[in-house]
Amino acid sequence: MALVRIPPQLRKLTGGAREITVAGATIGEVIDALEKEHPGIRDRVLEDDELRPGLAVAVDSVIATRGLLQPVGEQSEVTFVPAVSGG
Amino acid sequence: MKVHVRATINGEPVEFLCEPRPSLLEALRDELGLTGSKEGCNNGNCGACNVILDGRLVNSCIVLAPEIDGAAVTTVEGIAPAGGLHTIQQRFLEHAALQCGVCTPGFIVAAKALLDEKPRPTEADARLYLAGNLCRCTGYDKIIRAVLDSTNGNAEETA
Amino acid sequence: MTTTKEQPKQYRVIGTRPIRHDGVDKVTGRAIYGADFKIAGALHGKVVRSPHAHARIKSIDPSRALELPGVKAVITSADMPRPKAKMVDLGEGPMNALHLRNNLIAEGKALYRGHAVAAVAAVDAHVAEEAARLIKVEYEPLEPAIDVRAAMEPSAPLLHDDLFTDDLGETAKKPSNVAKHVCFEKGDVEKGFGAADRIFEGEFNAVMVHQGYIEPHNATALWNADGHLTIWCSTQGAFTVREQVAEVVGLAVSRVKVVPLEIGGGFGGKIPIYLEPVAALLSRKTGRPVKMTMDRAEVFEGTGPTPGSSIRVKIGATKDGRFVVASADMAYEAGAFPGSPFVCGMLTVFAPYDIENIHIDGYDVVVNKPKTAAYRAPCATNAAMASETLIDEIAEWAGLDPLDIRTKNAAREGTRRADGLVFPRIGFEETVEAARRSEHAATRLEGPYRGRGVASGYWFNCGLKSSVTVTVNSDGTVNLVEGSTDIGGTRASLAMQLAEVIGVDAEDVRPQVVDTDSVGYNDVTGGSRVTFASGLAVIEAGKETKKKMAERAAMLWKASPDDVEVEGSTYRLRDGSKSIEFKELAGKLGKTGGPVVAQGSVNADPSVGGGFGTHMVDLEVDPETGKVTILRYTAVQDAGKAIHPAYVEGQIQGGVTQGIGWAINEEYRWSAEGRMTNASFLDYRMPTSLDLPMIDAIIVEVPNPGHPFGVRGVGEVPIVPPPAAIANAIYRAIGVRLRDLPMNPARVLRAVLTAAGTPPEDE
Amino acid sequence: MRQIEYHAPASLAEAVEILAKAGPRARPLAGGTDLIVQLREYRSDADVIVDVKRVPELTELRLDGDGLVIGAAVPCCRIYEDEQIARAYPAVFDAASLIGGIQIQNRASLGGNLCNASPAADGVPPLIAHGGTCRIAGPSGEREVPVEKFCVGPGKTVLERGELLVSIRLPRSGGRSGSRYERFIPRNEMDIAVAGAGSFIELEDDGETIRSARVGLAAVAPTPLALANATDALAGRKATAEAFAEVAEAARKAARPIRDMRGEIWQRRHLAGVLTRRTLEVALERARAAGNGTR
Repeated sequence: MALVRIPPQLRKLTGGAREITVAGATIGEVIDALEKEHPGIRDRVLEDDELRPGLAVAVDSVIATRGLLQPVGEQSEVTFVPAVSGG
Repeated sequence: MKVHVRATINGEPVEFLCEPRPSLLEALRDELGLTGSKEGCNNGNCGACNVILDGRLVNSCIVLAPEIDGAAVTTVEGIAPAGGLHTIQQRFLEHAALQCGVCTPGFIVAAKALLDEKPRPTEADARLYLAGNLCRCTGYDKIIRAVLDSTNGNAEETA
Repeated sequence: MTTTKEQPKQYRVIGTRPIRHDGVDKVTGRAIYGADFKIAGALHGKVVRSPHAHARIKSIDPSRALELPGVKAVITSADMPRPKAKMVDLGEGPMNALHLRNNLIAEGKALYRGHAVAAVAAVDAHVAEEAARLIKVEYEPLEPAIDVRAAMEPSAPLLHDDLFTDDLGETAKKPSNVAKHVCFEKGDVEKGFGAADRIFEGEFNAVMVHQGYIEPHNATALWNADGHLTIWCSTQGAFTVREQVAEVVGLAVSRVKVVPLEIGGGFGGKIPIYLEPVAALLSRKTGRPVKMTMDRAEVFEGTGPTPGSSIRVKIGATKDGRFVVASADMAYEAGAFPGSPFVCGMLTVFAPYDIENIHIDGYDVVVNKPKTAAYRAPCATNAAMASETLIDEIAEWAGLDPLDIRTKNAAREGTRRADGLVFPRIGFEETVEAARRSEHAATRLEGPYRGRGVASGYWFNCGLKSSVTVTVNSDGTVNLVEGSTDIGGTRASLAMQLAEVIGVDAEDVRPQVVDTDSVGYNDVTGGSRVTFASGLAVIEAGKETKKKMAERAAMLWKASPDDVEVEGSTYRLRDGSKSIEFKELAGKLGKTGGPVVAQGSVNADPSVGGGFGTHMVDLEVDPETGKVTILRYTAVQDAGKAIHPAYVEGQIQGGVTQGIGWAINEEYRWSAEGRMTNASFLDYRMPTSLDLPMIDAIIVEVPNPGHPFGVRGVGEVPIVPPPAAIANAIYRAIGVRLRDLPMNPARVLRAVLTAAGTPPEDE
Repeated sequence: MRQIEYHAPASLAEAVEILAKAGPRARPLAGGTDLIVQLREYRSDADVIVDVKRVPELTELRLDGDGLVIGAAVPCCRIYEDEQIARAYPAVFDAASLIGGIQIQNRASLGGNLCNASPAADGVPPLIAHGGTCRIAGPSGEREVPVEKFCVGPGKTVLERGELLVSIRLPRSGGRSGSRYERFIPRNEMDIAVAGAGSFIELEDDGETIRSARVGLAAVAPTPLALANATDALAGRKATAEAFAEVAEAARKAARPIRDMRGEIWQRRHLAGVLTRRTLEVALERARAAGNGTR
């Protein structure tokens, strides 16, 4: 089961929960699982079946470069973060 | 009406016709194909277009092309001896005194003018003389070191 | 000076200081930069720009311009295809495709002074310029939104009536100038503030500043009769130009070739496109190549400076100087269209410290100013000015040395950041320690109106995508074909990594930056990523080269490739019976199956290689004029592993200098109508050689676990600490804490006079 | 830049003839460091450009028993490279060596600085402090105007149609006299003065009493400003800190600055006082050194 850290702006959907444990072998599956438990989350983080532009996701503090296909481990921690680049 | 300009550029006699309005910088780059002199500001505030005009360092962007009739001009393309590099150029490379390199021609020409006037400048001399040349990449540290090293003495002695 | 933390590996090439491969061309004036490019039959283009910060465009009449002899075409937004208003990521972060297009040529409204409204092509630059002045544009001026906080108010003039605040996928019901809100939360700030012995807080304002690269933007475009478009320009990212131009002119990317010429500085400002599509459309209309260059005023008014900001920070500490809680409310100017790098400010503001409870709100706010762009650790300098000066106050209150309080609170491997990620091995403490041991710290600063300041800074550094190709020449040298445009010596830093991997000298590698048809995709030269991420691609290609060369050696010896071992440049059979050098082997490729070509491509993990710096500055204030003179500057930085230490030092010195300029003189000065009043290198005061001392760069090497040589990006960190370090030093010199940037002579003088009880009377 | 005509006359008469014929369309070109930029930015309507650098009277630099004559087109570098001029007219030397950078000083002239009539011109306060006079040639002959009367507003001078500034004459300066020009700029080079002051002091033979003094200010009024009462305030008095403070206060009061992108009103007023005091102090030192023969 992966531990998902819920961004403050989505906590209304999780009844205030900051961390939620769900099953899923990829980011895509984790989001599907989240959606099942807390309907509405999916639309907030995805657009056209991809991560929303400007949003990234990290698995165990490593930014996923494979989007929804990124593998998630049994004990992984999943964090939604803004996508950034520099100058 | 076009103006007939005769000048010596990098030791070679040159003749060209131009409108009165282009700057020396435009004439060098567009008429003569010498694109080593760069436009950074086009109003005399960055030094990227520096050339030596009759022995004096000037911003070629604020000289009208017709003004050089009868004059001698040295551009960055005229600094190196045949088949090699001028010490200043060599020292810029050794000291990593350039990053993007677009200000470099202006600095090379200005440094040449400085050393022509003062063969062993101090750090203060060099900083003052080169204050009309903006560099946005290096913070000037390595440029100043390269110029001081170009005196063939070491910077500690001359500073 | 290099301080190495862990036992260094022995390298042949890495850590040496060879002469850069493109050096001779650049010191002799032969290197071809964008504006130096020539093509037969070229016309010259010129942009017509809005004189108003906010105005409805009522009509555009080009007739008088078209009558001028030598004028060939005029375009307006009507000539530019109109994409759907949809978020796209074209290599510069997500943006609305329609906004991207409308920033190139205004449609309906001009949203900042300098906003392009039309463009003309003519036989030469002078005629084009005259023609541009003859294009008659009728405007209806509107009230502009200039101040970032005021622009957030519901009563502010709206730039876009279809802009609704995005809050992680939730869209506001009413339009506003706040394009986006992002929030980070860690721990419980309410509890944290309750536990603090004292809370320090302040509001810090910074005005817009420009990257100030010396080379103005330029582009030459040829829209060929066969429907292929070629663009020659100087850019930080040829592929980004390709993707963006293709989007706005409505071509497939395969129809667009971008040829990157030498680039005269960028610092983030040469990532966006400006002239490229305009030149392309003028070329399509005239059937001839069109060259365009900006003048310096256009660069200031019509490109992407970096955001000004209003930042409110609170830090709670315990008596022993431990930070227990921090919060920040950070509003950044996006400029005329959404998409400032404001999140970078949020990611960096408290990053050097291990603080249990953090809450950060960030806002991307549109105002009637040029659409902002990245500038060297964008938004992080504004943020550090706030946090690092408050920390200085805490140190003073707690009776701690500014370096000691940083060590005491330092983030380390395992510290959770505000955004929720956990730091891997980082080198922050090591930079503080090196600063403590520096000659600078060991020297006392004496004299009236003098002060020493310390500040630290963080930049996360990017990864992203890179591709390279390596070919082996028969003389034993190798060509390195890359797509990362070289702004500051990355040909050398990449060639050196390849040389290290395959065991040749740096000079035996010939690096070249090629066009978008000639190498795999590369993201921009930005985010301090090239030496790191393109370096990873180079290492991969180098390993592939070795593997293929080993196969060739095996073929020569009729052995199995598994029996060949490689050490440096020597290929030998494991039993020691045969060996051959790389150079000799390279001469035998024709007889062993033909050329050896290897490739490397990565989408590099960006989360591991963050960089930290700690700076120390001594300065003197003239109490009668408010002028600040920098007496001494030392910058320590963790470079992970310095591939070419001279260019690492150069990055540090250059970043520090930009930070010094930002701290004391650089600013966009705005008139009440939203006009920049100092759009020249005369009045936008970047430091000259006479304004600076030598800058001591101390490189600390705490290897990046995500790179075989340990490389961390170095380009951006050094601009982060200077304004805060200088503010802290000014406090020690005059006893007043300044919170707004720049700390120009008028501001410092006002502070001195006010502290003396004789505040200036405004007239 | 719009299309222009370019003329390079070799005599003063020829230059005046061209200027007179073209009238307001004409502008003389010396170093071009202001004019060419103005033309390029369409800030000048001129399209007849008269390069005066081949006119002997405008390129003359002569120091003799009567004083100093600075041809209007003499570049700053020629002034500061002359050690005798540096000794006798140190404020002029100061200004010539701080206008722009080296590249600018190699082209820009004090005459051009004066004709450009910028309130912030660094070259003008020293000429005022040294009591300079302008020699003007025109279609109806020549005339002279004191330097402090030459500029009449931002960008405006007393020059009439066809007239040309030929040279600036400074009276003999020597004995126990000294002068100084200082300006305040945020950088250390390549800036326009936020405020500037040029001071001249001549001492009596006792080396203590001021025989005469003059102060000129830059960037604190629509034109370079002669601080008229400086001479009155100081003449006959001992050169003391109090006396200088009074003049500095007079400078603050005389200042009528504006706020622009280079400075605030209060800041310029404050600086006028500071710079007046500072330049008087250095001028005094120099006057004493000159009297002792140590300069």
